[in-house]
Amino acid sequence: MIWQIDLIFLAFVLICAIASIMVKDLLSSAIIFGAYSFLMCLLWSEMGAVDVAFTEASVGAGVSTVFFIVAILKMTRRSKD
Amino acid sequence: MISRFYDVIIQTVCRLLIPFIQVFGLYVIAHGHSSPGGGFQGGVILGASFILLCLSHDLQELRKRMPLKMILLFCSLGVMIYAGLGFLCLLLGGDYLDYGKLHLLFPVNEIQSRSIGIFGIEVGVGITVMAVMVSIFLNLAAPEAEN
Amino acid sequence: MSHLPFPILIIVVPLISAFLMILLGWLRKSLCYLLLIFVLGITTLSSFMILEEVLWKGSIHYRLGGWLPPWGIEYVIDPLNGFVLLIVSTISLIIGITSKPMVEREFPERAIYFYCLYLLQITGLLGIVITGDLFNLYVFLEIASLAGYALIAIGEEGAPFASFNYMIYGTIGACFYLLGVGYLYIESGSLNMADLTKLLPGLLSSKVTLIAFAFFSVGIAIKMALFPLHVWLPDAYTYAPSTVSTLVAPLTTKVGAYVMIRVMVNVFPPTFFTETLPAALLLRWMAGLGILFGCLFALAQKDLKRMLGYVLIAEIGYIAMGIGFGNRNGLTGAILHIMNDGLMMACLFLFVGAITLKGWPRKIDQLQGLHQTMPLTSAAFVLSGLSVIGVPPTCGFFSKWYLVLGAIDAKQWLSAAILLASSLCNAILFFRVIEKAYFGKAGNEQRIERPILKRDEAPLIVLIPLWVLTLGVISLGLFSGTIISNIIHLTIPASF
Amino acid sequence: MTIELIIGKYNYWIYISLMMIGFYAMIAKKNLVKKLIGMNIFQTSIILFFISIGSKKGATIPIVEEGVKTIQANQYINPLPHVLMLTAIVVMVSTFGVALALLLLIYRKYHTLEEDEILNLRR
Amino acid sequence: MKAIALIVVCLAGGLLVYGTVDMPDWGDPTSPASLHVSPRYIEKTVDETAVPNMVTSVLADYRGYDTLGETTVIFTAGIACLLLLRGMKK
Amino acid sequence: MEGTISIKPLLALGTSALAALLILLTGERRKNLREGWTLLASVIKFSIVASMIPAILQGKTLEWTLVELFPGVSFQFRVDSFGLFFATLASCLWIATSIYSIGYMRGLQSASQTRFFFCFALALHGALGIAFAGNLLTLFIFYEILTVSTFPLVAHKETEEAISGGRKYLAYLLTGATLIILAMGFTYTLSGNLNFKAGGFLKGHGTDPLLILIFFVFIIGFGTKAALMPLHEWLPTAMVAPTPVSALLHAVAVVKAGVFCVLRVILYVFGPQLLAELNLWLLLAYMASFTILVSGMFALAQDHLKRRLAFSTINNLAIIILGASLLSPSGITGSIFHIAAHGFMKITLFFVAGAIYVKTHKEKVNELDGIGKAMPVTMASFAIAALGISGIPPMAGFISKWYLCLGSLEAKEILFLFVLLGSALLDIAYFVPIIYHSFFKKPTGDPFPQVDEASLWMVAPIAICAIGSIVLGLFPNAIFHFFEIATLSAKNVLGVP
Repeated sequence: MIWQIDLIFLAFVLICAIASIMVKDLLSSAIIFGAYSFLMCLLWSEMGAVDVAFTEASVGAGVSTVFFIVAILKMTRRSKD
Repeated sequence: MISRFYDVIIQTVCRLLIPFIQVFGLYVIAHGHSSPGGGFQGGVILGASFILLCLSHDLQELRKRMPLKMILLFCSLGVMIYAGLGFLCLLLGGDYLDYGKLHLLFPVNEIQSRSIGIFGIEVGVGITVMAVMVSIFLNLAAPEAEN
Repeated sequence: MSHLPFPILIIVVPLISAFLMILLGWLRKSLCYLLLIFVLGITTLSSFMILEEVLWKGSIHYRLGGWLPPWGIEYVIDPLNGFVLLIVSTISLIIGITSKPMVEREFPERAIYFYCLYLLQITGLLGIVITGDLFNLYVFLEIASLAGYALIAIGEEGAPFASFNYMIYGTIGACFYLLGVGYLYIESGSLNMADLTKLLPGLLSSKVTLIAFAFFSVGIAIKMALFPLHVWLPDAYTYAPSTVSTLVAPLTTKVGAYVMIRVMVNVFPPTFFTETLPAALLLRWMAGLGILFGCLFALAQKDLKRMLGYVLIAEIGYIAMGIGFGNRNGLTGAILHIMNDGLMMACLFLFVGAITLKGWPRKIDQLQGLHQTMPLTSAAFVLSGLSVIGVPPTCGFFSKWYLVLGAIDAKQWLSAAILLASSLCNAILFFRVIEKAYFGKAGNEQRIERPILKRDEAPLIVLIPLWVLTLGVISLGLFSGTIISNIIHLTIPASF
Repeated sequence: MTIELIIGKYNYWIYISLMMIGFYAMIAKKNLVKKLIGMNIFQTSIILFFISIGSKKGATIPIVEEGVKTIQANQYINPLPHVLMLTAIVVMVSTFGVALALLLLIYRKYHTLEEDEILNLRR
Repeated sequence: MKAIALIVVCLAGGLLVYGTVDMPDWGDPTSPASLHVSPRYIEKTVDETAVPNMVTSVLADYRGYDTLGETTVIFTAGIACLLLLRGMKK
Repeated sequence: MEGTISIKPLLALGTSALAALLILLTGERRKNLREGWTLLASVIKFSIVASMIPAILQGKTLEWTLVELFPGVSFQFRVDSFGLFFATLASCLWIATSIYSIGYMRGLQSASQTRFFFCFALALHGALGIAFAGNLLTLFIFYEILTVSTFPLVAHKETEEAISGGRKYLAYLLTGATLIILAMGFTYTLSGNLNFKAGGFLKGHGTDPLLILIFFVFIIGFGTKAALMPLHEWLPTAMVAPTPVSALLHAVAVVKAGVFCVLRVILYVFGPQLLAELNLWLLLAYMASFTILVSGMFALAQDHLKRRLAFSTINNLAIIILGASLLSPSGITGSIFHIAAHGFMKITLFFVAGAIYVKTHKEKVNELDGIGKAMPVTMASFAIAALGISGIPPMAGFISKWYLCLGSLEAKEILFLFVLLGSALLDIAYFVPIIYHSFFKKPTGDPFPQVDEASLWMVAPIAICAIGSIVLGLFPNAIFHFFEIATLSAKNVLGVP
């Protein structure tokens, strides 16, 4: 646990979070959210929660992003805010 | 709908990759005892392999491999394994989910029987998670006309 | 073990049957309904046995996996649990029986999934009630909520959107609850309710405990639709399919109320929210405003089901107010009202289900002549409506009575006034409907020339449960003395 | 004092700000998908918070190496929050799945995902 | 609407931050969470369940019931999706 | 006073409940059977109630406890002299009313008669339950049953006017009821008890201001039903109801039940002693006097016959309350007896109004010129009852008024004597013109050519009730010992041996 890395990750996570809700295009939003999940996963593994990180890597960054993209393709990419 | 273009390279690579992914998923399920992983993660990986199949080929391919009935069967089977194992412990005279009582069935001592019980439920969780992942994906991806 | 392990059966039987339901659905679709009834019957029976055992022998502790409490998860069933369990399982059984014609009318092709989720929803609710572990409660809360979202979403036109809104609010509630669990955990290191009861008195001065309490309360308040956090409820319950709203409306919010009592009174020391914090004051205000708001908005509704939704918000206000009084009578009223309101709401929503089943519109001003075609059904509505108003000897009066006593004991005159004013408001609400249903069009002198409608009662499978509930509404009022002295008084901690 | 407070707690504060972002998106955003993303951010930040409860300075991941005889509690990170959060992640993804299904239904009905447009259409 | 949301969010955040003041420091090995319940999981897992991965042993054994609930949640989600999107056929 | 356990109260109540159920089941198809049930039940019920008279006269009370509702308060019937008095009156007049209503309903061929008879039976059920209730809570339960079951009766005609009358009725009475809940809550919190006790049980509990508050909440609560003056508004509007209902409302069940409840509160909850100590009786008496005088004047101004009768009712109810609030033996006796006397006489008046309506569809006072020729028996009965209410000697009204005057002398408040006398004058002033118009005035326009007496179903009850009020005046103890029971209750309450 090195606090510099920790801080960098946290900063990235924050940026990704804000970006994913600010971006107007839903598909990009989904992708950014995938990145957010992956960073989150890194953060957790860095904290020693390997199981949780593994799960998040497979679920958050993997499957749920796929779900998200599939759903958005079925719906619309347009977003007003 | 996912992609109208079916590339031979992608199809072949995925076809080759999928068995490995599945093996890895099984490994994760089975090796949850001593390394990160377990039923849930393994199940997701297994499910992801099927999703990959769909992404690289098309929906029909996945339907062929995983018909609705099979999904349903796996869904309930996995949880049934879990709940049934707990119920088995109950029948063996312990509390619900008390795997220590499984040593009456297997030739191991009480502590190792817990390990066996854990393995059993990991498998159950894995099956359910895989099936559910595929089912959610299928339902999201299926065209409206079919619903 | 001389006795059957009822505490675990009550959860596991519906759980396993939910999985079986899917498999059974392949073989014979028609068996699903029978399985549902059978399972709910077992659940009701077990909850009855549990309550009896609890009353005779004291609290039941059931260790899952055989681990000792702070490490493993345990069930703790005291009279409060047992009582709520019995309510939940009985009402779900009765509603389950009535579900058949409604399912066949509204979505016959999805019956299997529907029954499966129905069982899961009940499992979740029962699990919430029975557990003695804060995190386990969260898990079951999610089961119940997820099943609820899906069940609500298959309703009418606006249902998916209403359900999505419900999901957003429900998730906020669950997340707040989880945050509360986290804060408590970081402060005490335990997740077990009994353990926390022991640990918390030493930690009350900490700000963490305070915030944990605040987030618990807000989270649960969202789940039970307490006033400013009720926004999801009217839409969700209006658009839900009738059998779902019949199940969800009486039970989900009541279970939320139970959790609130459990957390505020049992997990935290009761003095914490009455004296240390102004939480009781806040709760009373919210409840009072909620009652007024619910009643007034209900007045503005044209749709019967929606009106009932707002009435439900007001009823939740009663329960919260009873808790907020922080005295014996108030709490008695609150717990009694969990039962009574469960019955009344089941009855009222079932009435709506019954009339929609027969093709009647839900608009209040289109109900003329209802009493001619469905005399028994509308009579049940009248009786349960009177109970909501608080006319004795129906059960609604008695909980209101205890709440008034609680208000007097707590010297909360404003709350007492609100309680009484709301029953007037309810009277207007229900007599408005009754007038329409019984006296038809209030036009000038054209009264007798109404076409005599043929009698077309709801099917017996709906009518009989409806009347069972109605008789319950009447008779449980008269037996409330017995219920209170034998059950409810045991549920209230001695410090009250 | 304040410095210590900041050093000791800054992690929590970042989680809380993350939580606020998610929460804000959930209640203020008009687009339903954005709400959903907010929901996920909210949930992940709670998970983050829980995980950090379990973290222990100078401790290692909660897996016992083979051959280790004596186990001290402060050698390993507290595994309980991890377990809880595994469950929470599962809950999260389940909710997410159901939510996407709901969104699909909504989109099929209204052909839009904006809350205000849907409310207009419903009126 | 947005202003209200912002106020609510800030209120919630402020409360949470206020709560952290009394919390044990980040990663503090002497926090109650590390001392009260969890040591047993760490110390006894091998002896009691023969599983070296504590997370697995706690997940599946000590708190196995939670995991049953978790699996049920997943199952519920699967069935819910089927109910919502697929119910018409079959 | 230890009570004797007896199932009679339950039986009496069961009869009307069963009758209501049977009426509902018989329904619209078999009309004769349905009306048969009503008659049969009324007769059976009356005989059960009457059979309790001897025991009560011996000073016993009859009790039957069902279930405990909450600690110290059961669902309990307890028949004491006062309760029996009201019960006898109610069940006796039910017979008359049910005979009459059969005639009335058939005469008008009204719709939804099943509902009418059902609610009627239920209302009587409520009234009897109020009479027999052993504690405030039981009383309140039946009070609400009475309230709710009367609503469909008031709104029976289903016209806009009828429904709004019903709404008004409900609004007033339910508001009153909620106040009663509050007052009961206070009472229970203070004393832990709600059981009636002759002479009151609240003494020694709570502070004076609180007790005064409770008293007023009670009076306002029950006063709505008793139509005390600022709360009387619903009563004239409720006149849209069919006449048997008005008769029921004004003579037997509803308003009398209200008065009965007020008296219960005055005499059995607070008790004369406590009221005297708190000086509340005087206030109540002033309120009642105000009502008496104002309502008398209002009655003068009414053109509509039934509305005039309604205000007369308000007037008389206030007289009853005034008598009780004087807290003197004669006052209480007189006021209790006036319940019966007024009951008999007012029911006659309403029956007559109904008979006129059925025959001629006339409701205004000045349209009745010369009707005495066409309907001699009816109008003669009207005259008897009207004079009786004014307090002319051979009729029952005289006795009660006499005792009330005595009571005001005993209480050393001459003012109330004048109030009573003034009210008698007002009574005469608004009744005599009607009698004059109907018998002596030449009809101006339409001279009622085809009109004769109403059917026997209606005339018989009218005549019987009119005769009853004479008999009650001449021999106050003759029928069912009304006077004796009233005296007995007064004694019990005041603790006089």
